[in-house]
Amino acid sequence: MTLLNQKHATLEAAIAEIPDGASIMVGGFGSPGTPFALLDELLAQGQTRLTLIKNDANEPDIGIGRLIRAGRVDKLITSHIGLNRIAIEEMNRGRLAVEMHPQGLLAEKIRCAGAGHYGFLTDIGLGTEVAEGRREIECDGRTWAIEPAIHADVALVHADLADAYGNLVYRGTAINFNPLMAMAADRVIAQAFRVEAPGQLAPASIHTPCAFVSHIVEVDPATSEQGRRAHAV
Amino acid sequence: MTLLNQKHATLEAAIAEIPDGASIMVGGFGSPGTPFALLDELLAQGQTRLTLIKNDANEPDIGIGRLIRAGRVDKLITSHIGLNRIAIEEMNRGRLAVEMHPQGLLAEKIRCAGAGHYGFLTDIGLGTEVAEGRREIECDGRTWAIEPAIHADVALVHADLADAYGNLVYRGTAINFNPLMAMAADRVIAQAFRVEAPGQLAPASIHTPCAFVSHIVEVDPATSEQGRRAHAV
Amino acid sequence: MPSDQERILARAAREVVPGQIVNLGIGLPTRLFHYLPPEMEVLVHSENGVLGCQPLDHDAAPDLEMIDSGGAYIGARPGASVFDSALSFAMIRRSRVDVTFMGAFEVDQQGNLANWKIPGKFSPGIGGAMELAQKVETLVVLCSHNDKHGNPKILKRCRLPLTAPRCVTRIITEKAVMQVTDAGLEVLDIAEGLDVATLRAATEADLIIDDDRLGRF
Amino acid sequence: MPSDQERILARAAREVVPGQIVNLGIGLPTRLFHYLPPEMEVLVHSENGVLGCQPLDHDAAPDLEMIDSGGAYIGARPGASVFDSALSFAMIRRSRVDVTFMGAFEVDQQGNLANWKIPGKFSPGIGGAMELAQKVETLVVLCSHNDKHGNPKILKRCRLPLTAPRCVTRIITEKAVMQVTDAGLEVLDIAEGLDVATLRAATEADLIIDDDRLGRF
Repeated sequence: MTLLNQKHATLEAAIAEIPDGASIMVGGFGSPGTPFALLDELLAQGQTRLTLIKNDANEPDIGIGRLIRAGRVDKLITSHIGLNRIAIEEMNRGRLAVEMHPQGLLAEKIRCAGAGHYGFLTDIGLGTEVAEGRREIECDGRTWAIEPAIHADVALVHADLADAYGNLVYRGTAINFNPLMAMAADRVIAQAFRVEAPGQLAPASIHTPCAFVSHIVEVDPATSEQGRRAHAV
Repeated sequence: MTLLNQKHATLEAAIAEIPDGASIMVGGFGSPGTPFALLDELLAQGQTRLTLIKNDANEPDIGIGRLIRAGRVDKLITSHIGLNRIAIEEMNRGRLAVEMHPQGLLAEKIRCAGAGHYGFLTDIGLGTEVAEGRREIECDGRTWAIEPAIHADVALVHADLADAYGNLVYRGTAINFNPLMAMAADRVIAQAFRVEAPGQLAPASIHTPCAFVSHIVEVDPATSEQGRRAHAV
Repeated sequence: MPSDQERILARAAREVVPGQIVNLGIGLPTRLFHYLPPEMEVLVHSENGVLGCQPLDHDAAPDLEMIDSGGAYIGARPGASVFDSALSFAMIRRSRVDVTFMGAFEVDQQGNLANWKIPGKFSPGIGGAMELAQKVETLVVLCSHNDKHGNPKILKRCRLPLTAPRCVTRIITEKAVMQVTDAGLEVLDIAEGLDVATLRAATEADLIIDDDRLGRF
Repeated sequence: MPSDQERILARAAREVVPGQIVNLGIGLPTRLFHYLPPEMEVLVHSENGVLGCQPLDHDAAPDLEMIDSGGAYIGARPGASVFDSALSFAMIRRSRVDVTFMGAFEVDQQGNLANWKIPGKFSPGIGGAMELAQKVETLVVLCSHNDKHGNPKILKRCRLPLTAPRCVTRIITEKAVMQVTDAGLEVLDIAEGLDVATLRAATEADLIIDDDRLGRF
C-alpha cells in the first residue's frame, strides 16, 4: 500500500531492503541518469548474485561497473557494453551472463512491464541474428516477433528534483530509462539532488508521478559521481 | 520529410488537407484537450464519411458531437459516449458504427501505433464480454489477448503552448489522449493557445516533441469553445 | 437525519487510510471527495489523467482544463500531477492505485461486479471501469441496497454483463457493510435500527452474520 | 589538403536539407555535427533522448547531464526537447527521423548493412543501430572505402551479421558517393583526381557508372 507521507528514507535504509539475488533495474544512459549514490551504497552493503537491467554497463570504475568488477552481478540485461572492457572480459570468460537487446526494444520491454502488459509484437530485427530464439506469430498476413515485458524486483533511479511524496522531475539526457523503470519494478528507490515539499513541482512538469515511487533519498550533488567529474563518456 | 520551419499554418489550410473518408484521431477527454477550433473548421469544410477515434463523443452540440449530428461520421472508435444522447441514438438506429474499447486499452492501442508496434498482449477483459472476438494466445502458461494497434491518417490535438517547430506543452487534464495520438497518426495538426519562437519552451517540459507534429495553428482562447463556456462536463 | 447516500458516504470515508491513493468512480463515489478531511494526506486519482484532485470552492472560478473523469471541475492539491491517459492506466494496471470506490447495478457473493451495461437499455461503453475493477487491489462498492423497484442488487450471481469477475473487496450500502470472503458475503456492520431479518429479506445473496461481532453504522 | 575523413564529412554535410531531423551515429558521423552551419534549422536527434543537440563551445563548462549517444557533452539549440528512451525510439520506429548517418564494417550492393558485430572479436551489443537502420527512411553510410588492411568494405554481399537488411540509401567514402538502386550501386560522385578503374579495383561490389553524369567531390 502507498504511504505517501512515509517515503523519505536514508540511503542505508532504502538499499537495505534489497535482498541477495534481486533483479534490479538501473536508470541511466552512460553517466547521466545513473543513480551513483544508490549504487555505491549497494556496493557497500554487499548484496550479491544480482541481476541488473541497464542500458549499458557504465565504465569499469563507476556505477554498475564497480558491482560487476566486485563479482556481485550474475546477469546483465543490456543494450551495449562497449565502454566497459571489464564487463566484456567477464562476459567472454563466462563469468557474467549478458542478455543483449536492441536499445529501443529494451526500452519498450521495460515500458511494457510498466504498463502492465505481457508483451508486444514488433517487426524490429526480423531477418537478423537478433530474431533468433524469438517466438513469432502471423497477424494480418505479416510476421511479428513477440517481445515479452521485462519486470524487476527493484528499480534504482536518479532524478533532478523530487517532492516528499515521490514525484520526480528529470533533467537533460538524464531522463532516458528512468521513468520507464520507475513504472516496471515492484519497488522503486529514487535518488534526487533536491527534495521539495509537496506542491513545489508544477503538476504538468512531473515526469514520474509519486504513485510509482517507494522511497526517495536526497543526495548531495557535490558528493555524487554526477557532480564530481566529467566522464570520458 | 520534416520541414521544421514550415509548420505554422492557417486553420483553413491545415484542415483542407484532410480528404473525405479519412480516419481522424481527436484528442480530449470531455472538453479539456478537445481541439474545438480544428473540429469546427472540419465541420465548415464539409469532409464526410469520416472515421473518428476519440475517448468520448463530446456532447451533442460541441466538438465531434456537431460532426456526428451533421451525419459526417460513419464510424466512431471510442470508450464511453454516455454524455452524447444523439450519438447513442444514431448508434442504436444503426446510422453510426461504434467500436467500444475499455479506456485504458484504447489509450494503449493508440500509444502502441505511436510506438511503431503491431499490437500488445493483455489480460484486461478476459472472462468478460469485452474478450469476445479477440484473438488469444498462450504465453508462459497463461492466456493473453492480442490487442492490435490503432493508427489513423490524421490526428487533431489541442495544446496549451507550442513553438513554431511544433513542440507541444499541454496543461491540466487536457493532456489525456493528445500526446498518444500525436505519435500514432500519419499527419498531426495541432492547435495551441500560444505559439512561441523556438527556444521559449524548456526542453524537459515539452510533452510532444516537434518531430511528431505536421502543422501548428494558433487559436484564440477567447473564440475557442474551451474559453467560452463551462460545459456540463 | 442523514439520507441513505450520506450514510453510505460517511461510512465509506472510514475506509480511506492516510497516505493512500484513491480512485472515485462516477456517480455516488465521486461525492466521497467531500467526506475526506482536507488535511488528510490522500491523493485522489482520476483516470482522465490526474493524481491529487481536490474539490473546488463553490465560489472559485473553475480552471476549464481541470476536470475529473465524471466531468466535474476540480482543483489540484499540493503534490498533484497530471499525465496522459496511457500513464494513467499504467498506474491502474500496475496496481498503484490502492483503493477504488465504484457504483454497481449488481454485485454478487463471489465478488463479481456489473456496473456498465444493461443489454438493450444502457450501453454507453465501459470507460475506465474494467481496468480499475480488474487491477486495483481494494474495490469498495458503494450503492443502494435495492434498486428503485425494491429488487435486491446484492445477488447470489450477477445476471448483467460483468465489469470484472471476482474483483469486489467490500460493499457498503445504506443497510450494511459486507466483506467478500472465500466463504461468501460476511456482514461487518449493519445500519443503526435495522434488524438482521430485515437485512436478509432485502438481500438475495447469502449473508454470513456473526451477531457477536456485528458493528453498527 | 583535407584528410579522407574531412572529405567524407564535407560531402556528407551537403546531404542535409534545412528543416530536417537528423540522427548521427557514433564515430565518424557524430563529427558531421561540426560541418553543419550553426544557423541552419536542423534538429539533431540522439537516441539517448534529445532532439536538437548542438556542439559545445570548447571553453564552455559542460552540463554533466547533457550527452549524446556517443557520450560527448552537448548543448541544446533553440527548439530542443529531451525525453525518455521509449519516446526516443518511438520517434525512430515511426520514421520521424528523416535521415541517419552511420558507420559501417561492411555494406553491400543490396543495401545491406553490417556495423555492430564481428563474431569472436567484437560484440558489445547493438545499441540503437538496428532500429535506426530498419526504420529511418534515408540511411547514409559514412565510412572508409577499404579497411586498414586495404580490403574492400563495399561488397557484393555482407559477410558479417546484419544490422538490418536492405536499409542503406547512400554510401559516402573518401573515394565515391554511391546510391543503392534496384539495379545495384550507382556511383554519383567520384573523388577529385581518382579514376574509375582505381575505384573499381578498390571495390568488391559491382558499380554502375555513367561517365557523363559522374560528379566530383
